[in-house]
Amino acid sequence: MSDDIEIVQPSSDDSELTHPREFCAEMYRKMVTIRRFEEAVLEIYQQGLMPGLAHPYIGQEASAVGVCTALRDDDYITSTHRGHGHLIAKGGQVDRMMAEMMGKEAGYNRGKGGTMHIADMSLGILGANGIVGGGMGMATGAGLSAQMRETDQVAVCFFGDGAANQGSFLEAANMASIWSLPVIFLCENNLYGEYTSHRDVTAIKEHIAERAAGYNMPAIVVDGMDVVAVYETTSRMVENARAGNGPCFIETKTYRYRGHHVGDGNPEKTYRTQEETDLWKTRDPITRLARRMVKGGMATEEEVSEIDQSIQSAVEHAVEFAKQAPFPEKGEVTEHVYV
Amino acid sequence: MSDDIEIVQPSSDDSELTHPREFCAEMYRKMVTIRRFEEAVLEIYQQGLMPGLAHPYIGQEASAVGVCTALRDDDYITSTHRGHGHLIAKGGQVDRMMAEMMGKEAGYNRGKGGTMHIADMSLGILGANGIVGGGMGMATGAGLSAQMRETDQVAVCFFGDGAANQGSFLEAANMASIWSLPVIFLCENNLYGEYTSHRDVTAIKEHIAERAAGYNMPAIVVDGMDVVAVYETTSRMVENARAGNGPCFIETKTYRYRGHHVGDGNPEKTYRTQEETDLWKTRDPITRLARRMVKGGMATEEEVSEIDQSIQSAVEHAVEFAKQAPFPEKGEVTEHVYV
Amino acid sequence: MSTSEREITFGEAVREAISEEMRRDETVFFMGEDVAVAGGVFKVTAGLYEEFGSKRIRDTPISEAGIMGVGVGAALTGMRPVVEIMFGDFMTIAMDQVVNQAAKLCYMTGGQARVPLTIRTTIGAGRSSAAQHSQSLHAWMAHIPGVKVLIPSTPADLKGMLKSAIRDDNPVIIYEDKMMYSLKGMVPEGDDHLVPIGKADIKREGTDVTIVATSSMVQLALSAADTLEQEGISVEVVDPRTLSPLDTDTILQSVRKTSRAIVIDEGYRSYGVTGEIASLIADEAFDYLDAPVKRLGAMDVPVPFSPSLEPSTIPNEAAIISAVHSMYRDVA
Amino acid sequence: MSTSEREITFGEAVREAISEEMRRDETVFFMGEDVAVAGGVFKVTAGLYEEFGSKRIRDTPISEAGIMGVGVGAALTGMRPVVEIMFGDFMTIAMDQVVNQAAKLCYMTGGQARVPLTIRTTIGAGRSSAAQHSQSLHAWMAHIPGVKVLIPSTPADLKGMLKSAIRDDNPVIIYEDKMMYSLKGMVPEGDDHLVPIGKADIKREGTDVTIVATSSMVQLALSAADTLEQEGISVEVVDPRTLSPLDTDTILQSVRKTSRAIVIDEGYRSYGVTGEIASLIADEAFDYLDAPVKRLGAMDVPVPFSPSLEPSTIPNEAAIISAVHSMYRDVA
Ligand SMILES: Cc1ncc(C[n+]2csc(CCOP(=O)(O)OP(=O)(O)O)c2C)c(N)n1
Ligand SMILES: Cc1ncc(C[n+]2csc(CCOP(=O)(O)OP(=O)(O)O)c2C)c(N)n1
Ligand SMILES: [Mg+2]
Ligand SMILES: [Mg+2]
Repeated sequence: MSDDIEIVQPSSDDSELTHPREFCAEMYRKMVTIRRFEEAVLEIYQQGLMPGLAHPYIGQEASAVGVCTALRDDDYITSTHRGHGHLIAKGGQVDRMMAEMMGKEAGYNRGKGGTMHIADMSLGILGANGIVGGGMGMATGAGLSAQMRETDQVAVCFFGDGAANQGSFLEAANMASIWSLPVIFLCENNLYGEYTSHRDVTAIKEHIAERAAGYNMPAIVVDGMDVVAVYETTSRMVENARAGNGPCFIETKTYRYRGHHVGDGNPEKTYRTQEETDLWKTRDPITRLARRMVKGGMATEEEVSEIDQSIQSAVEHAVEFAKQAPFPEKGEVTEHVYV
Repeated sequence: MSDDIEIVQPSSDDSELTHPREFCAEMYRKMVTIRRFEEAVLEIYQQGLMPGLAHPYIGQEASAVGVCTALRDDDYITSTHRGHGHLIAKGGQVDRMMAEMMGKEAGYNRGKGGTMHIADMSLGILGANGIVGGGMGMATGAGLSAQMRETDQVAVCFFGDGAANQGSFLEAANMASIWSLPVIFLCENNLYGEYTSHRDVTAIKEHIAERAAGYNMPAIVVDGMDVVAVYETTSRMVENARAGNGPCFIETKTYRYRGHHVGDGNPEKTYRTQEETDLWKTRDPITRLARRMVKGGMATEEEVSEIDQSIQSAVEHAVEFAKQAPFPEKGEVTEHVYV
Repeated sequence: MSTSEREITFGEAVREAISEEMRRDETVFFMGEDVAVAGGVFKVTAGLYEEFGSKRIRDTPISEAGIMGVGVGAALTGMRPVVEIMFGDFMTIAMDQVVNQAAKLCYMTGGQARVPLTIRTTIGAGRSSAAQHSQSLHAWMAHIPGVKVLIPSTPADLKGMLKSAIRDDNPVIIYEDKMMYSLKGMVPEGDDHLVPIGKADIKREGTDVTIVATSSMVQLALSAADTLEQEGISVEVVDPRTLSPLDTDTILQSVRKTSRAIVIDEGYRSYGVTGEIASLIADEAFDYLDAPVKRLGAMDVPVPFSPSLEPSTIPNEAAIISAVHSMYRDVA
Repeated sequence: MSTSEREITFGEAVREAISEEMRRDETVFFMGEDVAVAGGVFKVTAGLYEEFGSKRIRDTPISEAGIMGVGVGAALTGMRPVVEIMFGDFMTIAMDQVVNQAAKLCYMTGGQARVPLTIRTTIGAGRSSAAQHSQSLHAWMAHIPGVKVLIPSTPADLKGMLKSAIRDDNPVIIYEDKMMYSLKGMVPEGDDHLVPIGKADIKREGTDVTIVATSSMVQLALSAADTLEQEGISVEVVDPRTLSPLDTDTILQSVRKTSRAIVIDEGYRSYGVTGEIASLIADEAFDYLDAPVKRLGAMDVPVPFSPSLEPSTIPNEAAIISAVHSMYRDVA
């Protein structure tokens, strides 16, 4: 089966960055923003400032950023319950996101959606989604819409290894393929769906990407901890889709450092091992990109930590903004049921 | 993709039948029974004796008979809206089937189910099904049940090319594979789902069987107009499943000579061509088996036509039986909602 | 608005509504299983493919959940999809996309998302199609905030409401009784015939009893009314037309006038449409009622195949008449 | 029957019921997403995996429709599966297998097929889980003949009813309010504690007003009753416990005694549980009623995330008390 899959060779951490300095810096900034944002989310959860639960994306930053850097503002994404990374990578503002997480009116969704439903229609972010596999058809529909309106927009459908077992994938992949729609099925394989290893519940030989072949579309596996590789792979497939050549499947191999949600404190005590987590952390996408930028003379250590600083304070500001922001008025509860 | 698929080489019509005479005769009888039964169904429909619609299996007989001949009485099948062939092949009695089609109390389901819901639990016939793709999970559950009860029963899930586009296939195939269940996914590719060519709505390179590879299970394509080939292929996979080696996918290439349902009178005027139908009829499974039996000296032309005669009269008797049978009592309408 | 009328069938009303709206707005398109070349299994969309081609009249795979999702995605991004789910029974497969996505997106996004999606599907027993092809499951959707639920009873209402649905910026589901596709009725000429969503219609005026009836039950109620008139009982027939949002005023006004009410719907009797409307009346017209509000719905059994059983599971004229009679006995 | 009692939580009642039935009958098994090693996302099945192993306590892929289908198939062929659907909102994905298959198979096959399938799922808002993780959609299932619908409100009822469900030869769905998992209550000792399906329970006796309440609303009703008692209003709280088949006698008897009724359920108010029960009362206890039957349900909006909005969408004690007061005003 694996014959039909393209396995992107991992780029060596010593290899030179061939993209412009500012371009790399921007990817770096986005990844760090995600990391800091998620750390802040964990903090406000601990402090009891965030109602409900949220699913941290820490560790997977290269996947969202590599993919979304290959997209235009008017391209679409559908996201998941673990959506903060996708949203920030696609241009989402951390202050409005943070306000949403706290249920405030200044939030993207006026506090009515919370972490699992953040959307920004103006940025093509069709929404995070609380239903695993719920975005498959929607992304395909966005692709159909682009094709019918004769734009060259592309739709990326983010989903996890767990979601690959929802029937909605088959149906969406099939339609995207027969109609040659500009849809990229972007499977973030972080090895677990909640507390269950994907190996125990996913019938594959080696890669989830093997399933794409059954829908006559190209399938690629790429190191999801390498933002440059993810960007280059996605770029290539986005071009392909824009040119009218139809959908594809990309599997990013990645890992979430934290638990399934903010309340899943110590996965290493239950469903996974400390060795595994430690190993994946050695491939940290942020550290790797920083190292390559410094090595390649694109930035000094100081410049990198300046970026880190400025993002840290932007996120702090977002938290402050969200804390200060008012809750929606009680009367709003009956608004927006209909347009 | 097709590398992963086993394409069973068609047996030549001149090759000798290696199975015992009575065995071949029984397959022949079953196929002819299906054909005559379906012709009778068309007739009673014309005569206004059958309420509703039914989906004739004529042309596809080798698929049902080849498969079910490889099964034991205690094995399970889930069937479809086009289920008469499967039921007869698995041992269903034509008189009780016919009575059911007319809504009579002597029917398999006491007249409460009709053509699309005929079942015989004592023969492992878990039911025809009006929901396309509705039997996928059920067959998988029957396989799980067999495994848990530690019997060596096998479950065959019949479905069409159209049903292969329902997400339920993905979910069932995945579960059957991870749990190594004794389930055979038997896709009868008769080229059309209702009035739509499978080519227009099914993203595959060449075979629907390509989809099986994504679930790490063997996939085989076999001539569905050749009952011997279907039997041998299924037998092999049934052995495999009984031995605990898990599920497989078999695609039988077949054709329905008639319209989608009894009221779809002339498909050749609308969604398919006369040439195509004519071509497939040259591969008629009944004629082919008869020819091979006669050629191989297993039966004389006379013996064959004696079989035909006896079946003809059995079916006539079934129609008569059904006509005479009483309708269920009005009071029965509220029975069987619960056990 | 044109005033002259033409007679068309319920099925033709579907075709006219879709084709007029497609001519008017190029973002409208129609998809479903076998809807294009074949014109749909009930043939009501025959001819659309010839006029609009395979891009805008789109045959889909058999993937109810998937095509509903595609509809939601297309609606979110500038199109106005009309999605057909052949039998209402198959809505069971597509519920997540309608209920958890389409119906909630506007609200969950604080008003950002628009989902101008129209869903057409069928209800109605009576064809010996058995339990999986005969259900009338519209009560489920009426239970869900965020989706408008239409249930027209005449060609004119169907045409005008389907056109309104397509123009609406919200998800709208319209239930067509498959037994009525050949029902004929007068429809105003011209392509500007719209029937507002959320407005009930008094299908017959009367003074003694109000029958609130939906879809094909309206026809039954009208003929029961004819019969009862001969006995001297004057029946008012109110057709809500829209279940959600429900025009409670028109219903209550009628009952306050007549003091008696029966609610009839072809969905299962329990936990369905009749319970909602009957309890509304019993509450808000409490002081006006001379008799308890009666309810008629489908018998709470899976729809049986046999023609000796099926008819008894659906409300009929005799049942309506005897329900009316009982209201007089009850208080006598 | 043992008479001594122990205090356990609602969540522990689930675990005890499943483990006792699994010990008793080896054809019982339990499956769902993350139910085994992880013990379920609400941790209520923790420990089952350790006792029964991975064959009988089975982690499934994220495939709600598929696992429901597997449940139906296993039930048809000699097993007694208990299937967990983590959030009731995800039932939207599995509706076909429950509604078109499980609920209808016995009937459609003329009594041949048995589907001893138990489905456990959750309802209840109040955790800031937003619109896709907070719905109480049990009215949908109560609308469908062929499936029994349980909605217990105490640990003892949950345990006894879940055990009855597992032993029942029909498909049964049991709705657990996720907000109640840590609620404590006394449960009879021993593994023979069964609560019959189809039998309502009077949770508090009273003479002036009947409150029919389900699931977590029972707790609210009981505390409203305490408050009202101080005003001199004696409230009877009737818990139907089973929605389908509904114990109409117990409900009607109570209302005939008190002459006033309020129905409370956490499902959406429109076209749901309260409409059914209120219209039943308004019809069959018509001559006994001193005031219209009032209904309280979830506000007809998708459940909002913000803690400033969500609580107002669910019935609360104040709303119950003011509904009771209004019944006295109405007739005054
Ligand atoms: C339809 C549905 N089923 C189950 C869940 C509960 N759930 C939330 S996240 C999750 C695991 C998803 O795994 P995966 O797709 O791999 O994404 P990841 O969490 O790893 O990012 C599950 C089962 C859900 N939200 N929706
Ligand atoms: C869920 C569902 N969707 C649609 C239908 C309507 N329908 C009945 S048969 C059929 C075509 C099925 O095609 P296929 O699976 O190839 O089987 P075939 O009829 O060719 O035997 C369709 C769409 C249905 N019965 N169930
Ligand atoms: Mg994962
Ligand atoms: Mg076919």
